[in-house]
Amino acid sequence: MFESLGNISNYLGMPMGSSSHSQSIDFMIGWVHWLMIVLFVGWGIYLIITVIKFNAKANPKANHKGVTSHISQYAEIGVIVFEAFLLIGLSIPLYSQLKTTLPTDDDILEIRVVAQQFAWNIHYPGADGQFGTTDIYLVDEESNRIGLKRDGYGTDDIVAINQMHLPVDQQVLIHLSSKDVIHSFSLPEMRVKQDAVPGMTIPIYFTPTMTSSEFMTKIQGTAREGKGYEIACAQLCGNSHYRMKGYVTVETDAEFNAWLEEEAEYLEDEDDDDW
Amino acid sequence: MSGKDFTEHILHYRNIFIYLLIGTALTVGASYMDFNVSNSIAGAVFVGLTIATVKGYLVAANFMHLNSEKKLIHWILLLTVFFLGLLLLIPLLWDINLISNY
Amino acid sequence: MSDSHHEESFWRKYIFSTDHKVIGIQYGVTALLFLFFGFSLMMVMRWQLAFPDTAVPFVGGLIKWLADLNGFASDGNLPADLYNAFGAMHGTIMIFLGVVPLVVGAFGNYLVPLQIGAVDMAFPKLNMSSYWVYFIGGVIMFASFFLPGGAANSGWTSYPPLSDIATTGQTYWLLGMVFLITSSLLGSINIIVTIVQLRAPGLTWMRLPFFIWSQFVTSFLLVLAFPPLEAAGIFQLMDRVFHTSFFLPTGLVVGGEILNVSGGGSPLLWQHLFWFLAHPEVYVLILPGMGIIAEILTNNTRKPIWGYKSLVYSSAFLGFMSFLVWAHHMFLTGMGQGMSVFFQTTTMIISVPSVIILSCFMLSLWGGSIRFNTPMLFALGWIPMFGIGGLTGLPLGLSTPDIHLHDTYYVIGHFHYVVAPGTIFAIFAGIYYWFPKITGKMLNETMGKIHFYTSFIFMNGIFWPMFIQGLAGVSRRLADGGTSYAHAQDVLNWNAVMSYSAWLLALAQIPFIINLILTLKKEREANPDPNPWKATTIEWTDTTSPPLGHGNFEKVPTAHRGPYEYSVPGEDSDFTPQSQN
Amino acid sequence: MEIPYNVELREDTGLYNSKLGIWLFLASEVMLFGGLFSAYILLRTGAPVWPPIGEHGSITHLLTETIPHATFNTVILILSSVTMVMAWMSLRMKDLGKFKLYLGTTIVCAIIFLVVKYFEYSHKIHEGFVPSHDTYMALYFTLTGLHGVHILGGIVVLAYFFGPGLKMWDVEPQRFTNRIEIVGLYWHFVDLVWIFLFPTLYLLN
Ligand code: HEA
Ligand code: HEA
Ligand code: CUA
Ligand SMILES: [Cu+2]
Repeated sequence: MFESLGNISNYLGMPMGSSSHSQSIDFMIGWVHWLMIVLFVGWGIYLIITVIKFNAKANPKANHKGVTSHISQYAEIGVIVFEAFLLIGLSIPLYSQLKTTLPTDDDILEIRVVAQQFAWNIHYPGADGQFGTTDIYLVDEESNRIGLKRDGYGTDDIVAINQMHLPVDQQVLIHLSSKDVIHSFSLPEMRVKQDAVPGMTIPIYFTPTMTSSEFMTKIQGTAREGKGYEIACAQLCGNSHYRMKGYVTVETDAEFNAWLEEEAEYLEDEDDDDW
Repeated sequence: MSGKDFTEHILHYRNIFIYLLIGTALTVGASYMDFNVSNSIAGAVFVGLTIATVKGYLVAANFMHLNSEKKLIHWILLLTVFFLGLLLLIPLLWDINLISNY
Repeated sequence: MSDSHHEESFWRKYIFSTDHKVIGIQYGVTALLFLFFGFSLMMVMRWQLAFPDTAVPFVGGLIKWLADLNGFASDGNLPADLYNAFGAMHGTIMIFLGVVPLVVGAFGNYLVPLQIGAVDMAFPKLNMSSYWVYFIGGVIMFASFFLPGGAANSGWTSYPPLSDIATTGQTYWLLGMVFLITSSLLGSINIIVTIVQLRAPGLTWMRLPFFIWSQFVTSFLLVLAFPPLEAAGIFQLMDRVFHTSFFLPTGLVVGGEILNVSGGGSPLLWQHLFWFLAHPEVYVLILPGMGIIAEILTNNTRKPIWGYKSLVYSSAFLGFMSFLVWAHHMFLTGMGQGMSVFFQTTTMIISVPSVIILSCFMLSLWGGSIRFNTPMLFALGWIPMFGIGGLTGLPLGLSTPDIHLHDTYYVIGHFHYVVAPGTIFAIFAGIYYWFPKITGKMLNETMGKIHFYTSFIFMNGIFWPMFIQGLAGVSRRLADGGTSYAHAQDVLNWNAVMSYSAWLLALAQIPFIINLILTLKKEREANPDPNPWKATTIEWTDTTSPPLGHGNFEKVPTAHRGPYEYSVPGEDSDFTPQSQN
Repeated sequence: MEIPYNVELREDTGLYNSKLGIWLFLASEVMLFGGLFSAYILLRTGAPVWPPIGEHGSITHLLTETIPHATFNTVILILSSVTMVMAWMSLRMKDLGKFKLYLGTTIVCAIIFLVVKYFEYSHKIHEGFVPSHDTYMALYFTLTGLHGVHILGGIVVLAYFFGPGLKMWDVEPQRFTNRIEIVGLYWHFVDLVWIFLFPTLYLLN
């Protein structure tokens, strides 16, 4: 029952959910909209009736006293109770689960994302599983956008521009930061959004549950056919804010590892001439 | 008001002046002292601000004759001070409460 | 009073007047022009949103000229640089140069002394200077459009670091804001002192019209919430002019170059100081609107407002709480559990007084004898429109749904429902209602009704689809309306619908403007009825229409009863003026 | 047409208009400086060392040197507050001569304050400690600068009442006394702000 009531979220037009928590956010949105619909429709009907019933022709003499019943007070108490439920029952626990209870598993994919005008730099730790250090004095917009030190842990790190690959059904922890101004990392289908504030590193974690290819088949026939997951920027960050986007590929473990290897090889080739 | 009242007032203001001077001396003195709060100046800040608050109170209550001011003014200032507290405190608490402090 | 009257020069009478009525009209005309200007910016933007990168019809040449001047490339289309500038200035102009000066500067100035039976505002000279300071602020804002690099383009919220490194327009924006803030401060102090000190004999607190209460609370919000933004503005000016780093953390790399500043600042500091103002500010926009609506509702239902005391207490509580919710605009800046619990709880609490106010308004209708004249239609239209706007604030106020909805068109939809069909409708209602007071002439009803019905339809045509786009996840402030993003494709077709509605809304204003012009030109009757609506409050019953010059009243009125004594059983007429013995 | 309660007190509030007005203005000033202090707290707690070390090192040594100046300025400002309140008292005792003496002293104190400030500023700037040097310097210049602007504004108003504004005494003595009370309140507030600025900026580092 509980779940099926929240289900009006299916009719609200959110993009197809594709992370393990997208359902719970949708239900939450559905529940709030229930409250809104009930209030609006209820009061709306009242308004229409009143306006018809009490127009000056039908009711030439106004009643000085007006309403004496307490129904409105009950309605107000109802609103308060329902809001308390939304707040304490849903929003607060869900927020802590989604934003502030960081995963502690070992088996977790950690990525760094560094936003900049107007691109998303995705930093994978490479085979050793450790991120190399960065230094702003090494930043070079052509060859090293995040200023990565290519020694120690950093030797095998993979940095991709606007290309994020994620294995399906595995929790990912993203350390989000920004090089210049505030951006906002948004994956609408995964119900993920987080501001990237310069000077801060903010964690985001979620589990994608639908591979890109599965998603592509599901959206066939809709207006966005052929366009898969993207990282959108949700915070005004300059003139090209509207086209600051990255591409997300959610794939099976095997595919993901193959991609990582490919990138690692590419890195070695590059090493020979660049470094 | 009679002449006597005036002399009283004037004496009163002179006393406040002296208290304020003492307060100033204390603040300056305190800033050279070490309050032994393990390697931090929290103690000095506390002492310094407490003295400042006392001095501020002396000025507001006497020179600005707040202690005999009308109720309405007191209410307005109370409201202001409440919001002031929010403005000073919440950004601080917020900074402690960031999820990036993991 | 009238005997001591002497001829004043044109300048003293109309330009540097100290008469609150003249100042109110000055505010009103200036603010309406700015409102119109802000709307025009938006109509051009809506072209770009519906038909990205195509030349704007009619004004394409003008856009090209402006773009050349600012140093952007344009073939008569609206380039992204200019789109952002227009967007930021639309927000700023609508709020700080349009609505606030209208509801506080114009309505507040004109009506507060009249409704409380005062001869003028408490500080007439201050009143005059507050208008002129506002005017200077407006000129600075307007001038910034013609600078190289264009007007401010970091959104009306001007978040640093973006705004710190933006073009000169931002400096003008900040200077302009300092003037506008100062003006609001002077104006609101004046209003509070007037209400507290100059109430007519017998006009006790609980006999004040609700409009006065709304102005009173609003003015407190302005006095206490604006200064932190002034502080923030000064910091940002320092950052921009003296290259300090209040809002710039260490180690920024902009466009591949390390930013040459000391660092150590905090971008979130700005957001705190900004929203500490800007949330109370939104109630500054709506509270006077509620006051206007209350006056019109009671008058046209011919019965007292329902729950006067709850209204008063709710609005005072609303004002108080509005200082405690600001960070609900910052849920996604990395706040932890503690703060998120605090701010979503306060946000839910603050929705309760709004619910009470709206309920009181709707219950007031029951048992009334409702007249459907133009002001009443706007007031009735206002109720469900504000309802939609307020209700859609709820999912935003809970931090979890806000993860999906933050910075999407859902937010744009939410606040436009409260400010456009909300506040703007209240303003229209107020203009139709008090126009006969100001000029002694009634506006034409037929044109007024056309204005209402068309505006009502097209307002919804613009703003309803925003919820659809917002739920689909379309970000705001996108210069191409989402064309670049995959997830927006499903809902892109709505862009054109909204844009057509916006232009039709512009057409819908024509009857209004014509109505204003024609009525102003019309010859005034020799002795116009000073109380055409048969109202009870002092401004209608104790003075002529238009009211006397300096002094307002022949003799100081005395209040003997509450403000809304309509249809009192046993009385001959269906209204008993407040000052009737 | 006269605005009521300009001079006489309104019965239910016990206030005259500008008394309420100035307190509302001061309330807004409290919030203005509140915003500034809030920034100070946030930036200071966020900084690893305070005052931060910049291009020219840390300001600490210079600060120690300026403490005597700042202390002197504090005393001057407190003195000016006392003379201000005495000026008002003199008016209430109908002693115009004393009023002029006290008000004059207040103005002189204020000018001395600004002169000392000037030397303090130029010394720091000379050594390279300009506002952009680090966040402490930025706060220092913004906070004291804004306070200085308040002093300057105060001087202008006080000078007005010392000169042309004095005319009012002959026609409306009570109103003039009220006006002096009002500027006095403002002046004490400026003093009060300094009482907090002094330890936060100069001493507690
Ligand atoms: C007049 C202006 C105004 C008003 C009154 C409100 C009222 C409210 N606002 Fe809104 N808000 C804005 C203007 C306003 N807002 C603006 C301008 C922004 C965006 C700023 C920006 O980012 O640029 C914003 C953004 C905004 C956000 C940030 C969203 C985000 O960026 O992610 C939030 C979040 O909590 C919020 C919440 C609320 C709430 C809970 C209310 C509550 O007070 C509402 C309470 C009202 C009700 C609950 C309605 C009661 C209804 C009924 C009783 C039923 C009626 C039915 C019928 C009549 C049929 N608002
Ligand atoms: C009070 C505030 C206010 C008002 C009234 C409006 C009114 C309107 N707004 Fe605006 N808007 C904002 C405040 C406001 N807006 C803010 C703060 C933003 C965010 C900016 C940002 O992102 O930084 C925004 C952003 C915003 C956007 C999003 C832009 C983006 O994110 O890229 C859009 C998009 O369609 C929009 C549209 C409109 C429209 C169509 C109206 C229409 O409803 C306009 C209706 C207006 C009228 C009907 C006025 C008519 C007046 C007259 C006819 C006067 C007559 C004159 C004389 C007689 C002299 N607004
Ligand atoms: Cu990056 Cu918007
Ligand atoms: Cu808000």
